[in-house]
Order: sequence, then structure tokens, then C-alpha cells
Amino acid sequence: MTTFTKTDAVQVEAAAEPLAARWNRRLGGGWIFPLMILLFALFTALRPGQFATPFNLSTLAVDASILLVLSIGQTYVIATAGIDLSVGTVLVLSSVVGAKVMLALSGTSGATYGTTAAGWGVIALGTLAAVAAGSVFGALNGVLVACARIPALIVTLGTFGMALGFAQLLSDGQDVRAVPQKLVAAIGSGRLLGIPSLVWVALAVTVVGGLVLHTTRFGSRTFAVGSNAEAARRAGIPNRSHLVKVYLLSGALAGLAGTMSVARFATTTINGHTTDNLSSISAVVLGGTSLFGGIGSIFGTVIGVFIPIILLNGFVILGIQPFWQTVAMGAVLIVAVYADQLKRHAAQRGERHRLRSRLTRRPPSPASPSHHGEETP
Amino acid sequence: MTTFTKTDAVQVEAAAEPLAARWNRRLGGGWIFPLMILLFALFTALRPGQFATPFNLSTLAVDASILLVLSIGQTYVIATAGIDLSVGTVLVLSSVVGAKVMLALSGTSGATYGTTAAGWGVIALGTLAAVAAGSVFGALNGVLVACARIPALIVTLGTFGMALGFAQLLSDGQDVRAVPQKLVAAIGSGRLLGIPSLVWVALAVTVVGGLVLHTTRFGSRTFAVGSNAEAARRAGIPNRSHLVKVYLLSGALAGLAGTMSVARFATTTINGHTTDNLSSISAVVLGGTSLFGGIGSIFGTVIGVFIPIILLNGFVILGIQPFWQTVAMGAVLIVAVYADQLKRHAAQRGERHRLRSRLTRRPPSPASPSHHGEETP
Amino acid sequence: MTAPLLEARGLVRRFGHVQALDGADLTVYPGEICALIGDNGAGKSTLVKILSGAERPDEGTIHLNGEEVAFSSPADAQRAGIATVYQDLALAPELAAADNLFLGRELTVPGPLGRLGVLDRRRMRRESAALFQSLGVYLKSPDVPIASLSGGQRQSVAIARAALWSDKVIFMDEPTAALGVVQTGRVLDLVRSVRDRGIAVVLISHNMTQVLEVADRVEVLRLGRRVARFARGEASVDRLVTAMTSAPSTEENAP
Amino acid sequence: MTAPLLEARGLVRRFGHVQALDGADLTVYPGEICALIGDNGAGKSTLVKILSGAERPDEGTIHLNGEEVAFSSPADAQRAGIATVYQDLALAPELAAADNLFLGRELTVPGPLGRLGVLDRRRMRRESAALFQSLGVYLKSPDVPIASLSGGQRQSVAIARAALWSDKVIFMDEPTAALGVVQTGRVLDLVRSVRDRGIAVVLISHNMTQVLEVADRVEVLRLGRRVARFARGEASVDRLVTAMTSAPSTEENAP
Amino acid sequence: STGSTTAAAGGASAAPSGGSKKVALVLGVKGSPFYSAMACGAEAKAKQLGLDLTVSAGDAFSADAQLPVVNAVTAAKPAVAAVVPTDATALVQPLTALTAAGTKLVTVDQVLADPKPVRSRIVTDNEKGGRLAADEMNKLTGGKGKVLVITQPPGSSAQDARTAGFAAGIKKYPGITYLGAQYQSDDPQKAAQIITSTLAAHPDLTGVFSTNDQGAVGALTGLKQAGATKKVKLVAYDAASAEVAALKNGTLSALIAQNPVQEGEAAMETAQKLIAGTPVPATQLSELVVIGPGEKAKADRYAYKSTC
Ligand SMILES: Nc1ncnc2c1ncn2[C@@H]1O[C@H](COP(=O)(O)OP(=O)(O)OP(=O)(O)O)[C@@H](O)[C@H]1O
Ligand SMILES: Nc1ncnc2c1ncn2[C@@H]1O[C@H](COP(=O)(O)OP(=O)(O)OP(=O)(O)O)[C@@H](O)[C@H]1O
Ligand SMILES: [Mg+2]
Ligand SMILES: [Mg+2]
Repeated sequence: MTTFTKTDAVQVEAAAEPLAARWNRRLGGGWIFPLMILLFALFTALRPGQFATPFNLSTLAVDASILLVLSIGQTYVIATAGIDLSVGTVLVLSSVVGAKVMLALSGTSGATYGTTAAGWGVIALGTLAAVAAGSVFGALNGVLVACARIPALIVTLGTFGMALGFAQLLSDGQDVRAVPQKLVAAIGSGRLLGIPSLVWVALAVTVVGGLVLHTTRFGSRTFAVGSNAEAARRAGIPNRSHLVKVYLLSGALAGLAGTMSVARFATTTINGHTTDNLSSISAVVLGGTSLFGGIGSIFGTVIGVFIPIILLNGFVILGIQPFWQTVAMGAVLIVAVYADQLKRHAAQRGERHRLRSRLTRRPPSPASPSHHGEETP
Repeated sequence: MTTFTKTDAVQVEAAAEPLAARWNRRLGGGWIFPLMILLFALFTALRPGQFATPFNLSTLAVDASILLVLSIGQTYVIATAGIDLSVGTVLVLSSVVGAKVMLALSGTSGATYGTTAAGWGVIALGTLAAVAAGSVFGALNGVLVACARIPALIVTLGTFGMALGFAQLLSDGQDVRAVPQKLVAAIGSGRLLGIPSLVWVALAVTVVGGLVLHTTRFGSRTFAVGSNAEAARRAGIPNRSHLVKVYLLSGALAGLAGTMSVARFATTTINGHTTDNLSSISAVVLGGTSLFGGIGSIFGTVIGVFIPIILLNGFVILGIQPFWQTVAMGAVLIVAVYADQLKRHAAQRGERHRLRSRLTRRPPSPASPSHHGEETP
Repeated sequence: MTAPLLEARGLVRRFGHVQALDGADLTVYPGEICALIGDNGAGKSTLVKILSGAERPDEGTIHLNGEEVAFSSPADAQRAGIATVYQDLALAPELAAADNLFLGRELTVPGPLGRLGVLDRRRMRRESAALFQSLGVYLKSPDVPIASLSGGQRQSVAIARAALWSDKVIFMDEPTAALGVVQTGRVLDLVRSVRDRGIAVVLISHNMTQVLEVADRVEVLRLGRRVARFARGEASVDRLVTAMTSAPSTEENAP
Repeated sequence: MTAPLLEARGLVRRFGHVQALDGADLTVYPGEICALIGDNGAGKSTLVKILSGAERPDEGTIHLNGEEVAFSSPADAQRAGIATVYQDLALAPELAAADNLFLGRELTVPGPLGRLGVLDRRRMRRESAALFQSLGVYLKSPDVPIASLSGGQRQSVAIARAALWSDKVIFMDEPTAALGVVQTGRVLDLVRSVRDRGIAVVLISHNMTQVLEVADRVEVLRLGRRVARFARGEASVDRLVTAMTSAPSTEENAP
Repeated sequence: STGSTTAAAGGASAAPSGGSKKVALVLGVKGSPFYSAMACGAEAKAKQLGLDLTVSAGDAFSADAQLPVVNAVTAAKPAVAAVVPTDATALVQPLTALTAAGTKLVTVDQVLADPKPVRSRIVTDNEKGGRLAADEMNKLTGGKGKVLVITQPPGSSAQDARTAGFAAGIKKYPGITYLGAQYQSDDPQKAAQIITSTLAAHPDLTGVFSTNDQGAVGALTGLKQAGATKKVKLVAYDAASAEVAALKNGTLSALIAQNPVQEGEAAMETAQKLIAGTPVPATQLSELVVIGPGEKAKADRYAYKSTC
């Protein structure tokens, strides 16, 4: 039996290549970013005076802001190998709760054009209420997924319906139309340093969300739980409570998005947002986060949110028939994920292969032998 | 080293218990069937003269028929560990294609009152066209999932949009003007031996679907591919082409459901069916088919389709506020799956545990040692 | 010695920039137990996968009974009488033992229904029970899902599966890695009883004691190349370890 | 001999109607390598999981350094100085080696940011590189995901992880099952170097040669019960196999 | 409140699109017969007037789906935009932004809470439609029995107004019991299910009012399935092809029809005038007609068409 020499061991401090790979992963990797640049360049070339104008760019950012906030939460959830179909209706419920609270607190209207004269205190309380409502639903999702161990798809499909039902019950099906004027003016359509307030909010959520996911213990545990829940548990990570927190985060962000939506539309939108769940999931997946957990990128999600919005905007500006837009959107989703897969595949064929077969659930033997030659001396 | 005696080996012909277990699995197992019975009994007790009437029962069956046909296809797809979000819009597209073909073939109308005098030949051709259109989309899904290896959720989310877009393009957003009178009268609202024709069609699809899934090579390979795709490939099963066939089946059934829908509503319904995908998925999962593949039951799916339909019917009869229906539906989905899980868990704690941990993707070691005492001599 | 049953020559297989096989050879004679050994990553599993049609070589030839063959799928290799027990067990955990045994070659009822693909479950169950009995495998029932069997039982099902479908060569990639002493003994007995039916067995193992105990001949792979061959009696643990770990050389001991 | 470091008495664990442990005992002394052997399904892994807090016993007591303890989670056991290398490797495949090493006990930057949970990746990387070096583990970089490492490397990471977090006992459940001769040698050297640091190691293995080579003491489990104990020198392959497979009896050889 | 009156002077706001003939039409939702007919009318008229028309729409009839479309239209800077605002409140701000960028705004079919940015509005009175339906229902049922409303889940102002109008109108007839509204979220299957279930509970149901075409198709199917087409009178909004057909064969009793083609045409005529600087009326009422039993020619005239 050979003895091994300790001089084998080499201390390698942050080899350049894997760090690049890690960043590539953080940026969502793949073709998505170039694709966005390409779309951008294309539309700019076709309609320079209309597409790449300051107005349109800031419009694009505002259009993205609410979905972006939802998608940040969704990224966390999908990174744990979960899924949250309830975000859109939780948004609606939260917006109703928030708007009702603000209306109740601001006394007997003073409502012109459906706005009230409520001050920032009331707005803060209403926002809190909305976030709390979202959090309650998020926590419910989390508990059912983590403790009752029901598949996330089923849990959130169920709460999808429940949240909508409660929203309709609460509001009696009537949109709350009188919302604080200050909220609408300052947040909904206001600007700060020339940038729309809603974009600031989304930016703040994104930056914090990105930092937390990629640089903190919470983020690293999120990936760990998604990568191998049992390993995380055995490492002493409180698995279930972490999952509950992640779903709660998604719910809370949906609640925040609810208030953003009220600010933007100056009303609740009970019959809207029904496809926000699928939009946010496709944004997250477009952005390179793995549906199987363990891998994810907030930056990728940002791009994933923008691609369909840019597409829609460009198509309308070009005057392409609306029906074709529906077709194109579906095709782009598939093509983008496919191209992304191809690129990653080419980059690290071996790893990818192994990963994929693990994902397609051939029972792999993890303690099983080297499929990489690195250890062969 | 101990030698083992060949007398250990006992030939066991179909031990009673596992056969029962197998049947239990085929029947979808769990609490779903009792739950349906319970709901039935409850509504009957509360409104005997209204709920359990022949009229209402046949009504329930007709209401279930189209979704049932979709869900049969969905059961196959989910049994392969896939998912098909596109069924509803493929139904719409197929119905438009079918109705257009029938209209074109029946010459310049003869159309009185939104129906044409087209004969059975034309109807057969139109049905064929609808099934063909569905099959094309199904095959597209299958190829993208099996060959391009894009996650099924993404593929079918993409084709969901594409099918709807094509349907709108084809129809110009207008429901097709006239459909054959014979189709509407004989299939849509006709009866055969006192049972509505649509129910016959759904019954035929269900019986054939059940037999194929549970007694034929095709069915057993469907489970094998869902259980362990690599094992299936290595066993010489043409994995990819099998997956393509399964998605194609789902698409073709959506096509058939398209014609059923035309027959039932006497028109295409371009704006309907957007939530059929989620309805059929929840029916299949309620019925005990595992989202992780390898396990499934057509009988369970039938029950899974009926539960929400019975619920809605009972709620309307009881006069419960519509908003509560939405809430209750979501809650029932969660509770039913949870109860089901509990029961299975109690029944075979060990197996369940291991399975679940495999599903939550702790890398298991399949060649790894006995977790069952059976072999200990 | 008789003419080789299976002969692989100069097989090359690359994965990206990893050279898994670098001109590997393998010779298998009829009715023998041939041990294939080598360090982790030596390329044993890759070689086996190529010879059983699950992967394709970039270069090299395979001769079966003196004729050149090329397998484009596992089904091809199976048709040629080659079966494999893979290192990452290739069974469907949710299916029953009997279903796994006949996976890909399901028995159908006679007559027109059979042509429609209706399974003859009775016959499959009967035949699998008989097979398990003849191989000395004990299963409570062939109807419970594989997932509820023990590791040793699963291994037995995989071996029985291979024995059922092969009449020439069975490859077994570390079949005893996780088994206890008793179960290992059973599997090795199974291996011998398969060999005694006249089928050649290629056994991969990291347990040198086991290799010496059971193998008629040993082939050693190192860095994707055959570096040594030993006949029964020529080998000792030390010689095997040296062959696996020393610098690659031309083949040392042609038998 | 000195007083036991860890002593389990009368542990019982049932899964449904399977009795995994049926009054199992285990004694571990400080600074020794104790082999725990037994057939498949004897209950070794269950015992280890209970002693490392991953499962809870239905009955029985655990004493650590003479004091009774009860672990309600793996974190509890880790705090008490117990770490485990599980049979079904408990690593997160998508995370890097360094992240896996510190999983559950991540290092944070000093100051208020640290209290917010901001990771000190530099330090984790530095410390893990140092640890790998001191244990003689070679990794190209601590930054690549575990999924791209070889089996031996993954096993090394798991062992390094255990060594990092334990100062009393490390359980290793079949750490060499799939490893080649060279890698097995390395792992056994790792085991010895951990022991030499004064940490007790409980090694589970089905390879009797290996057990005899490395263990200071052997405990034998059968049908969920300790049936025999051997001191170094007392044991032979035959005696071990007999103990594992013969009918359960009262303990034979108290050391 | 009335909107801004004639608009010739409005051209003063720095219009970059002085001589441009670009006109945008933003519909309420893609793929609905009503809006397809409106687009059809607009396209034909635009061609005739020599306008450069682009049509767009969101995926769902809701403000959040429509807003990005409106914003893109704003970026495209057409001379005139005709918009179907999916929400009276939510679209005030973006449509104000649209006019601020120099585009002149015409609202079609639905109204905006704040009339300031609107040069002209082409409206239908949905509440009145609901009341008309109630009157028609009274006539058809002879003033007695139970009636049900099938509508979309609340949130769409047009549907809500139709329901409210009907509820208010039906109060006038003491012989009629109003069972309230049930929701079908644009899903004919669910509508059919609701009808059959209601019939199980209330075999003495005499009337159903559907606030849109999808509900009507479903209700019709449900009634047919229950063999109750004779007994239960169905009144429905819109004149989609399926509804017209049903009216003609007698399974549907009456339709409250709008005239989307005319609305589209009017929108284009208004746009043409705005571009030319001719004055336009602040409010133009579009037609609302009741098509009674057997009025086949009238039904054909008003049927929503996608080719015109
Ligand atoms: N699918 C794959 N993708 C990338 N590389 C692979 C793949 N399969 C094998 N390899 C590479 O080929 C080499 C040989 O692998 P192989 O599995 O054949 O070794 P082995 O001899 O079976 O090792 P062990 O004893 O550990 O099972 C490994 O170094 C690995 O890097
Ligand atoms: N999670 C579980 N659910 C049900 N039964 C279990 C579970 N874990 C263990 N068992 C049962 O407990 C018994 C002991 O299992 P255990 O894994 O402890 O054996 P072992 O000695 O580690 O075997 P091996 O050498 O194969 O690893 C087995 O017979 C198995 O049936
Ligand atoms: Mg191998
Ligand atoms: Mg074990």
C-alpha cells in the first residue's frame, strides 16, 4: 500500500479561473446578458429616436420595478429548489390590505380623484400592513413546504387561490380607489435625482437581495439547503426554519410590491397580476438560477426580468402585431434557456453532464469514485 | 466467509400484500377517494333533493369530461417526472384549427344560426386536424424536453404562450363563426343510452389511458423513464423517443379536448382555458401521481378531476359566497395532498422516508446498503 | 488459451480536456472471471460503458468472437449478448423487481393483445421468481418497488437482470462496494455461478483480496491504458498495487 | 484502560415495524480508532446517526465523559465535540469545498457587518487551504463546486470537515467504500493523523483486512445489538466474521 | 365633469409629430372578439383616411398588463393615441405622461377618472346597459322568478358597472328574486358549471344575465346541458358570433350590443381631426342597442366581425 507524501498538498489561494467561474455564476452566466445587449442594440438601431431615449429607458425601468421585487424573492425560493406560484395573488391581497389600512387611518376621505390627504405616518403603517399580510402568506407557504413537506408547487398553487379569494373577500371585489396622494405622487410617479422612486425601491431591494444572497451566511445557507437539504440539516443548519424564512421573504417582498403597485396605479388591481407568478419564475430561470436549487444569481434575475419587458416595448414601438408578441415571448424563453444550456455545456462538459444526470435523477453514488482525473497523481 | 445456502431462496408467487399495495397505488392510494365520498355524502346530506339528483350527477360528469381528457395526458407527462403547462392553450389552438377546417370544408356556410350543415366526414376531418395540431405542439414539447434537455416547466411555459399566440393569429381574435350542427347536437349535447356523449368520449379516453398506463409496455416504460431515465436508457428503452411520444400524447389529447370543447360550447373559446394547465396538474397530483415521476394512477386522476368540480357544484348549491369558493379550493388542494402524505407515511414509514429524502435530493447511494431488515437472515 | 471472446483495442475517449481512455485494451476469454482493476479515475467505468454501448469511443475497435462490432446503444450490446451491472446502479427505484428485470424487454401476452404491448405480468413474475431462485436470491416478493429493497438485494436484482439478458459477457462495476461480508459472499457466489453457466464475467473491484480470491485473470488499467495482465497465481496484492500505481510502462506480464 | 469517552447504553430505535437498534451499546475510549462492524442492516448507521444527533433514540442513554447527554440536533452533538462523516455523503454538491467545510459554522467578518452575517470568504478560503494542507489533502482550488471533485477528494473534504469541528469523537461511516487502493491508503492515513491529534475515531467498514490493519479495538453489532468486542491482536478475520454472522449471544470477549 | 373641449388650440403643446400621421390604438386585451372588431373598424377607417395605424394590447384586461404597452406607445410618439383604459384610476398618470410627450389622447369604450389629458372620449354607458338588460329580463320573464348574473371576478370597471346597473334595475321589479352574481374569470367551462349547479339548487330559475360573451357561451352551454333553454331566459352583453348565432336560433333571448366597429371608426375619425387641427367633441356616445328575440337582421348588423 502506497503511503502518500504530505508534499502533495499545495495551498492554493484563490486560483484565478474558478473565481472567474464563480463570478460568471453570480452574473447568471450564459447567454442572457449578451442576449439583452443584442435586443437593446437591435431596437436602438431600428428606432433610434424612440427606443433608446431617456424617457423610454426610465419607462422600462419603472415597468420592471414591481416584477423585479417579486423576482428577487422568487430567486431565493428557487435557489432552495422550491417554487412560489402565489406571489402575484399575495401581491394583490397585500395591496388590498395596505390600501384598506391607509384608507381607514386617513379618516373620512378628503378624497379627490380618489386620493386622500394621508401623511407619511399612515403610508408607513399601510406599507407595514401590506408587508405583514404578505409575510403571513409567505410563512404559511414556508411552514407547509418545510414542516408538512408538501411539494412547493402544490402548496403555492393552493395559496395562490386562497390569497386571491381573501383579497376578494376583504375588498368585496371592489378595488380600493382612494389612496394617499403623497404615496402616489412621491413614490408612484415621483422622482429622486432624476430617477423614478419606484426604481429606487426596486434597486434597493435588488442590491440588498444580491448582497445577502451572495455574500452572507443567510445566502450561502439558502444555496446549501437547495443543493442538499439533508447535508444542510446535518451541518447544523436549521433547515426548516431557513426554508420558512425564505418563503416568508418572498411573501414579504410580494407585500412590498403590493404597496408599490398601489403607489403606481393609485388603486388596487384585484383582477391583475394573475400571471406574475409565471413571469417571475421565467425571469429567474432565464437569469440562470437552477430550478433544481443550489445555483442562482440575482444579477441574472435582473436581466431575466428585463428581457421580456424590452421585447414587449420594442415590439410595440416597431408596431408588430400583438399576437406575434405572444408567440415571440414564448419562443425567446425557450431559445434563451436552450442557448444558455449549450454554452454552459460547452464550457464544462463533464460537470454539466454529471449534474444533469443527477438532476434527471438517476440515483448517483455520491461517495462514488472520481469522475475527474485531478486526483490521479 | 460464509457461504449461503440456496434454500434461502423462496419462490414467492404474488404475495397478497404487495399486490394489494400495487392496487392501492393504481387507485391513487391515500385519502383522496374517501375524501370524494365524504364530500359527496356531505352535500347529499345537506341538500338531498338538489345534489344527488340524476340531473346533477350527469351534469357533474359532463363538466368533468374535457378537463379529464387533458388530465389523462397530464398524468402520463407527470409520471415521466415532467410537466405540461401548455395543455390549455394547445386545446384552444386545436379547437380553432379544427373549427376552421370544418368551416372551410363545409363550403360557403349553409350556416344558419352559427351552425353549418356539415356531415360526419367533415367533422372527422376537423377532429383529425385538431388532434394533429395538438400533436404538433406536443411533439415540439417532447423534442425540446427530451433532446434539447430544457426543463419541462420552461419548455411548456414557452409553448403555452406560443400556442395562444398562434390561436389568436389564426382566428384574428374572433371565435370561429359557425360549427357543424351535427357535432354540437350529437356530441356536444347529445346522449347515448342516457349518458351524455361527451362523457362517453372522456370515459373511453380514460379507460384506454388507464389500460395503456397500467397494463402495457408503453405504460411501464413511462414509469421507468420517470423513475430513472438513465436506467431506462441503459436498459435499451429509447428514452428520448419515449418522452416525445408521451408529450405528443398529451398534445393529441389536448387536440381531442379542443374538438370536445367546440362540440360542447358550439364555438371556439379563445379566451377560456388559461387555467386548465394548473387545474389538470392539481388534479393529477391530487390523484396520487408523484411530481417526481415513476408513480401514478389514472383512477386517482379521475378523482382528482372530480373533487374541485364537486366542490364548486356543492358550494353553488349551498349558496356559499363565491369568494369563499376560491379560498376553499386552494385549501382543499393543500389539505388533501397533506392528508394523503400522512397516510402513506404512516403506512410505509421507512420507504417513504427514504424516497422523500431522495426526492429532496440528498445524494443517496443507491448501491448502498440495506435499509431494510429483510435480508438479515 | 482459447481465442478471446471480446477484444477491445486502442480505445480512446475524451471528456472535454479529460482523457478518460488513452488507447485502452481489454481481452476477455470465454467462461472466465476477469478482474479489471485500477485506481480511481483510471477509466474502468468508461471502458465498461463503451463496451456495453452506453458511451461511444472516439477511437479504437471492438471485436466480439473475432468480428468487429460497433454498439450505438445499450440495446445493441445487449442483442450481442453483453450485459452490464453499472457502478451507479441502473434500476428504476419505483418499479418492482420483476419489472426491473424485464425493463426494455418486457414480455407481452400472446396474440393480438400482445402485439399491442399488453404485458404478461404473470409470466414475468413467474420467470423472475424462478430466476431469483436459480441464482439463490431471496426476495420477499417480486412485486415490491426496488426502493424498498436493501442494497444487497438491489445488487442481486441488477446481477440477475444481467444474467437474464446476457449469454456472452457480463460486466460488473464494483458490485460489492457497499455490501457487508455476508452479502459480498453471496454476490461472489452469484458471479461464480454465472461463470459456471459459461458466461464470461468482467469484475471491477478495489478490494484486492477479493480480486485474488475470485478472478481467473487480472487486467490492470492506469491512466486510461492497460499496463499489466496477470494470470491466476501470478498475482499478489503487492504486485497488483505496484502495477496500478507505478509509472505507466509497456505491458509487463503478458499471460 | 482509561475511562470511556463516549458510552451508549441500551439504545433502541424502531422504524415502523423494523427494529433497527434493539438495545445497542457502544463504548469509545479517548484517542483510539474503534472499528464498528456488522452486516448490512445491523444498525451501524442508525447508531452513528443517533450518536451524532441526526436521529433520536426511542430508548437508551448516552454518556459523554461520564455525563449523560441528549442531542436534539446535529448542532448539539457538534457543540459537544462530535462530528460525523456520513455514509451517504453529506455535502452540498453545488457549493465549493471551502463553503462545505464551514457549512453551518460560517466565518463572518469582524465588526457590525459580521453580526449581519457577512461572510469572511478570504479567511474561510485561507483556513480551509491550511487545513487541507495539514491533513495532506490536495485540491486544485477550494473554490470549485464539490460536484466536480473526485470521490476520493469529496471523501477528504468530508473528513476534513469532521476534523475541523470535532475535538472528541469522529464517526466515519464506510469512508473508503468506493475508493481505490491509493485513495483508501490516504484516507486511512487521515484517520490515523486525526487519532494522533487525540481525537477518537469510530470507523465503520465492511473490509475486514482494513479493520484489522487500522483499528485499536473492534465492536461488533448484529441485529441492532452489540454481540462482541475485540482488542487489537485478539481479532482475526475469521473471528470477526463469526461474530458478525453467528446467532446473537451475550457479549463474548469483553476487552 | 366634461373633458377639455375643442382641441385645435391644443396643438400648442410642443408636438414633435406635427405632420406625422402616426396613430396608435391600444386595446383592452388581446384576442377578444369585441376588441378585434374594434381594431378591424379602426384599421379600415385608418386606411381610408390615410393614417399610419399600429394596434397593440396587453395579455390580460388589467392595468398591470396594459401599462408597459401604454408606455411603449408613449415612447413611440405617435401623433394621436386611442386607448381603451383598463382602469379608470391606474392609467391616469401614464396617460398624462403620454400627452405630456406631445401625443393627443382619445379614450375609447372605457373612461378615465381624470378627464384632463383626454381630448375626446368615446364612451358607452355600461351601467345603462345593465339597466337595459334588467328591463329586458323583466319583459322576457313576465316579471317573476329568480335571476342570476354571471360576470367576471370584480375589478373590471365595465363588467362591474354592468352588474351594478342590472342589480339596480332589477330592484324595480318586485316579482323577481335576484340571486346575486357568480364569477367565471373568462372561463366558459366554469360559467357552464355555475349554471348547471344553480339549476340544481334553484330549479325555478327563470333568467340569467351574462355581462360578457365568454359567460354567455358558457351559460348557453349550461342551459343546453340542463335542457333549460326554453325555461330560462338568457340575456347577454356583446354580440360575438356565438351569441348572435344563439340569438338567431332562439336559445338566447336578448343581447345588449355595443358597436365596436363604430367605436374604432370614430376613434380614427377623431384622430384625423386632431391631426388636422379641427375641433372634436369632448364626448361621443357610442351606440348601445338591445337586440330582442327574433331580431335576426339587427343581430347580423351588430355582430362583432374581424373582417370589415
Ligand atoms: N461523463 C463524464 N464527463 C466528464 N468526465 C468524465 C466522465 N466520465 C468519466 N470522466 C473522466 O474520465 C476519467 C475516468 O473515469 P472512470 O469513471 O472511467 O474511472 P474509474 O476507473 O471507473 O474510477 P473509479 O474506480 O473511481 O470508478 C475520470 O478521470 C473522469 O474525469
Ligand atoms: N430511515 C429509515 N426508515 C426505515 N427503516 C430504516 C431507516 N434507517 C434504517 N432503517 C432500518 O434499520 C435497519 C438498520 O439500518 P442501518 O442503516 O443502521 O444498517 P447498517 O448497519 O448501517 O447497514 P449497512 O452496513 O448496510 O450500512 C435496517 O434494517 C433498516 O431497515
Ligand atoms: Mg468506476
Ligand atoms: Mg450503514
